[in-house]
Amino acid sequence: MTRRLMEGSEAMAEASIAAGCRFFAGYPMTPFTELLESFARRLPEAGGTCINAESELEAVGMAWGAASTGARAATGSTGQGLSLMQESFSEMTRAELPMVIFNMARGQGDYFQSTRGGGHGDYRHIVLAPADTQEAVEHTQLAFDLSDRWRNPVLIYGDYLTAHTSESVEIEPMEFPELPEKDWAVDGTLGGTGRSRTVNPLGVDKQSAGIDPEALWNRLQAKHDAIEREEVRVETGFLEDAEVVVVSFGGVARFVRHVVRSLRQEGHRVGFVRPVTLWPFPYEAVAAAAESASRVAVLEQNAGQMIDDVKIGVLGRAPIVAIGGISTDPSGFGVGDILDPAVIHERIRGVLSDA
Amino acid sequence: MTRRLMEGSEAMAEASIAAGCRFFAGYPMTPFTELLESFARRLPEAGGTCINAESELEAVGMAWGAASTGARAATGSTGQGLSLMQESFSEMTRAELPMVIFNMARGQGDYFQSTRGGGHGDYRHIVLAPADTQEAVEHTQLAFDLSDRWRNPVLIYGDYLTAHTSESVEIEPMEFPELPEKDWAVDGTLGGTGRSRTVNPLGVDKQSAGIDPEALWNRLQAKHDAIEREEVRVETGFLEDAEVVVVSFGGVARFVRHVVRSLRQEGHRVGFVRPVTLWPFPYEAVAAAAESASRVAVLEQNAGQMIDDVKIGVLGRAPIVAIGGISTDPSGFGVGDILDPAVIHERIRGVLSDA
Amino acid sequence: MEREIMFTGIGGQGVQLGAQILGLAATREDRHVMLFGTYGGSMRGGNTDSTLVVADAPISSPPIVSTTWAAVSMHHQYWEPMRRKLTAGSVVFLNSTLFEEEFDRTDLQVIEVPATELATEIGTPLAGSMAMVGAVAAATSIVGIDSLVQAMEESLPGYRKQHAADNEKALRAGFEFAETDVAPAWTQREDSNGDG
Amino acid sequence: MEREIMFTGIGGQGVQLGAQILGLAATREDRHVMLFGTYGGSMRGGNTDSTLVVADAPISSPPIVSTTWAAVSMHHQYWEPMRRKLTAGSVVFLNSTLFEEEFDRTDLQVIEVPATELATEIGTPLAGSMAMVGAVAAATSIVGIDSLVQAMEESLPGYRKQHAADNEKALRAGFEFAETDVAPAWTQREDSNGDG
Amino acid sequence: MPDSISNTLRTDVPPAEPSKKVGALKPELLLKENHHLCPGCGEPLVVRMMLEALESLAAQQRTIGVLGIGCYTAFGSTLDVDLVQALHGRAPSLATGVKRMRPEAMVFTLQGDGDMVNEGLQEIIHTAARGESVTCILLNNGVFGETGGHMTATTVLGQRTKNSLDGRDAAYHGYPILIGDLLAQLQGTAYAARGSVHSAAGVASTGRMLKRAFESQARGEGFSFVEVLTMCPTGWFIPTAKGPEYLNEVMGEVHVTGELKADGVLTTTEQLRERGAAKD
Amino acid sequence: MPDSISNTLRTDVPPAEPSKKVGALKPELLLKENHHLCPGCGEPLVVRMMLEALESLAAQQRTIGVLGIGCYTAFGSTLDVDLVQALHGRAPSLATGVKRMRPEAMVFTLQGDGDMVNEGLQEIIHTAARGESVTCILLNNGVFGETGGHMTATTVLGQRTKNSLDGRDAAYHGYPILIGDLLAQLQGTAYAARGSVHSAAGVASTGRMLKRAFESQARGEGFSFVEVLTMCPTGWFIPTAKGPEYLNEVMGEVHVTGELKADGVLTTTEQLRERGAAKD
Amino acid sequence: METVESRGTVTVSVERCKGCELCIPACPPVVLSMSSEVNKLGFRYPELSPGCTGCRACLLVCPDFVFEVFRFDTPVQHEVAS
Amino acid sequence: METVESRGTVTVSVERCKGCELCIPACPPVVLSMSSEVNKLGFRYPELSPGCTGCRACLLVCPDFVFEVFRFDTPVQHEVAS
Ligand SMILES: Cc1ncc(C[n+]2csc(CCOP(=O)(O)OP(=O)(O)O)c2C)c(N)n1
Ligand SMILES: Cc1ncc(C[n+]2csc(CCOP(=O)(O)OP(=O)(O)O)c2C)c(N)n1
Ligand code: SF4
Ligand code: SF4
Ligand code: SF4
Ligand code: SF4
Repeated sequence: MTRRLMEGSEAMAEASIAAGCRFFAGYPMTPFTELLESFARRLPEAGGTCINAESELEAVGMAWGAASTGARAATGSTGQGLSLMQESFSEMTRAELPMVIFNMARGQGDYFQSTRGGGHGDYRHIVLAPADTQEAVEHTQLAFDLSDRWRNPVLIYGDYLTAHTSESVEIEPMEFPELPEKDWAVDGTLGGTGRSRTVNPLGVDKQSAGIDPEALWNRLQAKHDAIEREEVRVETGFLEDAEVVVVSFGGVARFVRHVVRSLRQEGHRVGFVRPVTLWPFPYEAVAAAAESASRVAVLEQNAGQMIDDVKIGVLGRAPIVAIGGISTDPSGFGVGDILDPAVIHERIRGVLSDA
Repeated sequence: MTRRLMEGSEAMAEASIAAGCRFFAGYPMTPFTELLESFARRLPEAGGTCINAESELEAVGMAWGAASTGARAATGSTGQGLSLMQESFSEMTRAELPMVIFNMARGQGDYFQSTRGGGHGDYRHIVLAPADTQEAVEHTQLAFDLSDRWRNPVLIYGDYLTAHTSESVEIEPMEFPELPEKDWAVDGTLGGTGRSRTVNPLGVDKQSAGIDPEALWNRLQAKHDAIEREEVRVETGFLEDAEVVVVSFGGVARFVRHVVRSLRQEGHRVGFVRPVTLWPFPYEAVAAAAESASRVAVLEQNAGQMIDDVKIGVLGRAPIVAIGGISTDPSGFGVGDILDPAVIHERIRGVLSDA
Repeated sequence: MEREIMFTGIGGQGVQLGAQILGLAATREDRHVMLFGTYGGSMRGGNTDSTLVVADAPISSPPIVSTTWAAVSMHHQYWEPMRRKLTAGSVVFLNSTLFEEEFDRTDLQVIEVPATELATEIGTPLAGSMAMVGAVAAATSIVGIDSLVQAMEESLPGYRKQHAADNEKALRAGFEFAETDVAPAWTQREDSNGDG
Repeated sequence: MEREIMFTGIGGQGVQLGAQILGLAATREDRHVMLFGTYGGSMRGGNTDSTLVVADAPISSPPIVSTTWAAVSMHHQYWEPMRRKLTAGSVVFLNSTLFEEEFDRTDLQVIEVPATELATEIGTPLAGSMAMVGAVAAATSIVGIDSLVQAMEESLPGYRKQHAADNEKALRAGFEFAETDVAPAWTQREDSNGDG
Repeated sequence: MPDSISNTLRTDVPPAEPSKKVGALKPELLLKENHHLCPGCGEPLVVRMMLEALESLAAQQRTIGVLGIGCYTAFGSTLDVDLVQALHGRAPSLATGVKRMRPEAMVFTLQGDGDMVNEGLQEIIHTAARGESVTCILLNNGVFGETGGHMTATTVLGQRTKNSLDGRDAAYHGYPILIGDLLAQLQGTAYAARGSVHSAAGVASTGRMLKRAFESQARGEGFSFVEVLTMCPTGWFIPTAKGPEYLNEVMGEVHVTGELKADGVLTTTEQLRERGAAKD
Repeated sequence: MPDSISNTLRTDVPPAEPSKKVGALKPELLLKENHHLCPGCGEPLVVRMMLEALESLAAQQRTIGVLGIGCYTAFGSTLDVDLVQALHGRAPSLATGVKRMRPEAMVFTLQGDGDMVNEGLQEIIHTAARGESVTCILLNNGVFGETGGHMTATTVLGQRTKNSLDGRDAAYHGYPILIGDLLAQLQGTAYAARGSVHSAAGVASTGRMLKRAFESQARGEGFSFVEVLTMCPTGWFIPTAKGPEYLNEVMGEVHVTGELKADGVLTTTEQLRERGAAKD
Repeated sequence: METVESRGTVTVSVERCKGCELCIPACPPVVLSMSSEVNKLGFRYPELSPGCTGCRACLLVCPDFVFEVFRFDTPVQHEVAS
Repeated sequence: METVESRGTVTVSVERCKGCELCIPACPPVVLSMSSEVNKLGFRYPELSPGCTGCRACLLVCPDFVFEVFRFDTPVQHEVAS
């Protein structure tokens, strides 16, 4: 395959199919719509199924059913739609179902929801936040792998930019180490043998007298800890002698990277930390960067959410300044004033001059 | 009114009615069910309406509609049901609607959802976490007041214990300073005058060309900051010379308070901080307590959620130890092993001996 | 003085109602009362238990206790967790009609009440918990039988009022059966102070 | 060299399609391309704009830019935000059939194209953006007309293929109308390197 | 075409000759006539008829509307009645809460087919079954207009949408729901009708249905419902001028217009179709 | 009562006399016979008939069930077929995903009326409209059993529940939904029937309906649906022994049993009632 | 004394019976009746008198899977007090 | 020359017209036709020829609230080229 000019949405759908995704269900909502359209067009050609679900609740249910059979399945939405799916996300995680969730967000206001789980109870998704189209392609494939590997939903935090920017990309199926067999998946063949299976979020097993939450929980907690140890991903740049460290993620980080590069060219001692996984969060990388910095600036397109994680990472080592803010564009799609290199340039300059 | 033996659920419904609540809608779920039953029985007698909504989504919608007319309205649920309502909670907060939400939780695993908003976007509820039945009565009334005062949903974080413990309580309507008039509420009378009203989460006003997110957001953000300044509530005990400070909330804090008292009687230097409001979180009280302590222990009935806020409060001043854990009782209702004074006694002793 | 009485049994055996009636009766007698029940998922057939604390002063205990002064078991199923809360001298009431397990602790005061049998004799085997509560009242004097009967009548929801007569019979049958004051709850009856 | 061209207009005027065709044509000519569009809530009638970056090497710019080399305005509505991104020397293409505002900046190179009129003459007023893109190609040589026509044909979804002929006419009409190379995009045409 | 066509008359000012205005630019209850909906969209026509029905019932100062999320939501800033903006699909529940607290008000919802029959199917059915005294108005164009013309639960077989480009296929996409029929047969429903704005007569008749629905609500008879078929040339990917014809021939064949429940009489779409066929 | 009654026979062991077992303790596909459902509950009867229908179709090793949340969920640990546990109301969507990925499997859902007609009404209707090739089984006891006997969307007028203690009142609580009728009329539905377990004959006939539904699924005809009226003496607050009578006389009068759609013929509940009345 | 013929018989898993009594009216020849004793769960349970036809009605209506039903190869006669 | 009678007339808010053409076939006497010019939004708009009856059809079908309709007290006669 060679590089093609492709919209982010289309590229993510193609990457999913390359990763073996065979089921998708979704309900239109800007800027998620084009992802759904791409799946609707391409999945049947690839021998899969894409259902134009009648609502997000139904979409996530369908994907849950499909994933239960062992198929690589995905769903997604935007804002409101993701909120509606939270009940399912919570319980699906307890059921240890692999699933890829595309959050094509309007801005970055869903950080808490994505990283802490917006639903009831204790659960986490692995969250990948690509910064550009090529990375979205790689993250998509990685997501399917991680999801199967950990038997845990993986969420891709995209946004209007990720969805709608067309760039030249290359979609090659990526190689991953071998995965465990999906012996838990239902195919109907074990009925009547006494070994029939259950995909169950309640922790009820066949022949059990009821819920065994302790066993279930210990397993989930151990997995949670292992993911926190093994799956942290982070990108850093220009940190060596940085006085100011800028922390940002996703589409916004692409702007920050660009601006920091030009500030360096202007001779400013500024660097960046970009969490690639939002959960597990790169606390150590943030702590290390803060060690020698005189200020940590957090640029996120929301009212201040990731800043909590930055605080937990920095733990008082350096003052933290919020230089982001919610997206106030009238379309409501999260393409507000912040997304302007000149604005970001100015805000970082502000922190530099205070530092 | 004199003291009566009343189940927590019933007491909260009575307190709501005493506070002027005239609308409730809900869908049964343990341990929320009895609250719904109490409203269903008592509201019509008090001239109000209680609808046995056909689902939680419909319940929150009905309450939204009722609140839009200026009526004091409430809804609630448990776990799954609350998750389903997150889309509405998010947008209702943007629409600046007063609303009281009863989260009769199974355990304390909904801390993140309650304090950070489980839905999309940036929003917060004021969260009150009563520790016993009498306090539940007071918090309920306070919730209606705060909700109207700030035009913001207020969530009461209850649990199985709050719902199902019967105690002798007294329900007297509480006095609060006067509230602003609800001139934003729709009653239908201003149609055709050019001054008709809109209760709108999108930030669209009559005659406007579209969304004005900046104005909306500045208002919301200012309110958010004011609430953080003015509405922090916290209970502390035995902190003076405490080597170990135990942080816990809600029904669990009642056990901690009891156990700390008995540990003090045994001569141990232990004290407690109990956030009464979970948002705004009493960061300063936690920081102050940590200043002189050699250890901060966090006892919450979940996999570790409030501990994030404790970390943000303590900011490295003292080591933090998690001594809680999820509730592993087979009923799934959040009444697990931790809820035992002897168990808590032992866990705090463990921290004391390390300190 | 705080007296913890824990009840356990199978859902449907009337465990919650029994504890509630006892608590309400104690309230009528101006005691301080705290009552907390749990039950499993489905309506009947699962485990169910209830913790009642009755005191002559405001209660400091949380609603779940680590040790109990008395325990009432309507059935040996789900009895295990309760056993751990018994301390030397705890009073144990067993529904001897159904309780079938070995009972090897000698440091306890065990009172056997054929509660289901007593109720079956009246014609309503499901009123066993009433008979048991009657027996508890007799053996401990924690409340009087009249308060108990009144509390039972108050507790029945409208659609169950028809059971009142049989329940009263069962309460009284249990009260008659048990030996009076073999495990007194109160060292001496204090008059309720203004706090009640 | 990175050339930013921003398009703006009213939804329904073909702004997105115009930018897309130009981008696709540039891709065909082995340029590096990045394209990003936004539009308001409802399908048509709201604001819409698109940012196209075409370069002869991998692009470093993020998809939203602070300054633009060229701007294309199909209508004066929603033109305001774009105005701020113009720097001295920026090239501005105005749809003179509809653009009605005062234009007082003398530091810009303004090219007026009666795009809607050209399209109306062909009989499809809504193909104005095609005429405009044709004119941009002529004036800047950023892409050739043949790439443009091919790109247009590729871009039309199946259910709109019937518009291809009219669109081509409009592209060519615009191309004919504008003076060739008055605002050249590339100082000199470099051959695409292996990276393209 | 008569050749008088070349004699264009002035239409920029009211006539100089003595005359009576028989049709106003816009309903009184609309704050301004401008809107951003697409050329040829049928939704504004329903907004007009609805407001005129409310005016004719002198309900201006006792009306509360609840808006769904779709293209018509844009009227939120120009409808001069008290409004509550609902989330996608949730309007009937909000209307329920509003009505219970303001029983004297005329309460309506305005929703698209995506809003009502996809995302909010459950809410509309439960609200109808509950016999809630509100009037729900469906703008049925068989597509999600706002997101760009995707299939909804009312899209008819063979209809081309953005995600059924070769036409809706029963085997893959399932069958359309005749929502009016489902609602009409619920005991809580007092009035149900299906109109269409593909022609002036259709618009006028839609106006009468809306008025009857509001009258029914005023009499407290129960739930009332008016479905209106509306053009969405954008979402159908056809020239705007072809909208009415397409509406009538494609959607109208399946979602047949007429009163489905009135004065206690239930009429199924099947029966309406037979009557129509009989008339042909 | 014949006086033979005093002559109690041994029933603890199979008979010594030569005999044939004609009724097994439990279906083969049930791992154990014990369960915690209440005395007199009707739900286990449907579980039995469903499993026996699957056995009779030799579908043991190609069946995937999706369970809703209600009292019957307890069978999740004893049904010996592959299972997916859904959340309350969501089973039909899960079943859709399962079936699309395992088209060769016999896919069913088991749901209560609270699950299907309250929380999940939208899902079941969309699944039926889509003509999804799954069999959905409704255990309709007119109450939320598991939470303690509250009114659902199928509770009949006058029925006493925990939150309609004086009986369901149309003016305050609205009307029951005849879910079978709604589903039967959707084009995607191939088979729909309503049975009852209030008597041995009812149980047997329910078994036949379940078998026909599965057969229809096996033939790929579309969506199939069996509603079964079941006793919930606990939620109805009546003595267990009165369950069947109450079921028949209170619920059965409204939710009339019979086939609602079979072999392309649609029969409304109204028609079933008339037929029943005619027979009387 | 008189003779009653049983064409079938049943087994009853007494200890699992929850005493719902559904089987009693379901039995067409009315040969089931509730015990006066209770089982270990505290419930009365059905007892069988002669005259069973092996019709399976009890099995069909028993929610607790208590019955097995047998049909005799040749009917069995019981002598009963009249 | 011939005479055409108008019983009514309309005003057209040309600048708000979006050129959808719905009014053209809706007009029973067919006295509306699309302009050859475009308005400031770039759309053609309806023009009126003699013969309007004041029936309101155009107003009813116009989604952009472009028309007002008047009925003359006495019909107006226009001379038109035949
Ligand atoms: C929960 C949720 N999902 C999706 C959307 C995105 N959305 C906005 S409008 C719309 C379609 C509306 O279609 P319809 O109701 O038919 O109205 P129309 O636009 O055709 O008038 C959708 C899917 C949303 N706002 N909320
Ligand atoms: C979203 C959600 N809301 C509420 C509940 C609580 N809940 C569990 S079972 C149940 C009632 C089930 O009733 P039904 O479906 O009729 O089945 P039954 O118990 O009568 O068999 C409810 C409301 C839940 N589990 N999830
Ligand atoms: S997309 Fe369709 S429904 Fe929306 S405004 Fe345009 S024509 Fe109307
Ligand atoms: S098999 Fe028939 S006859 Fe025999 S006991 Fe059972 S119901 Fe009665
Ligand atoms: S039907 Fe079954 S559970 Fe009920 S009494 Fe008879 S044997 Fe016992
Ligand atoms: S009022 Fe009637 S006759 Fe006159 S222009 Fe309009 S549609 Fe034509």
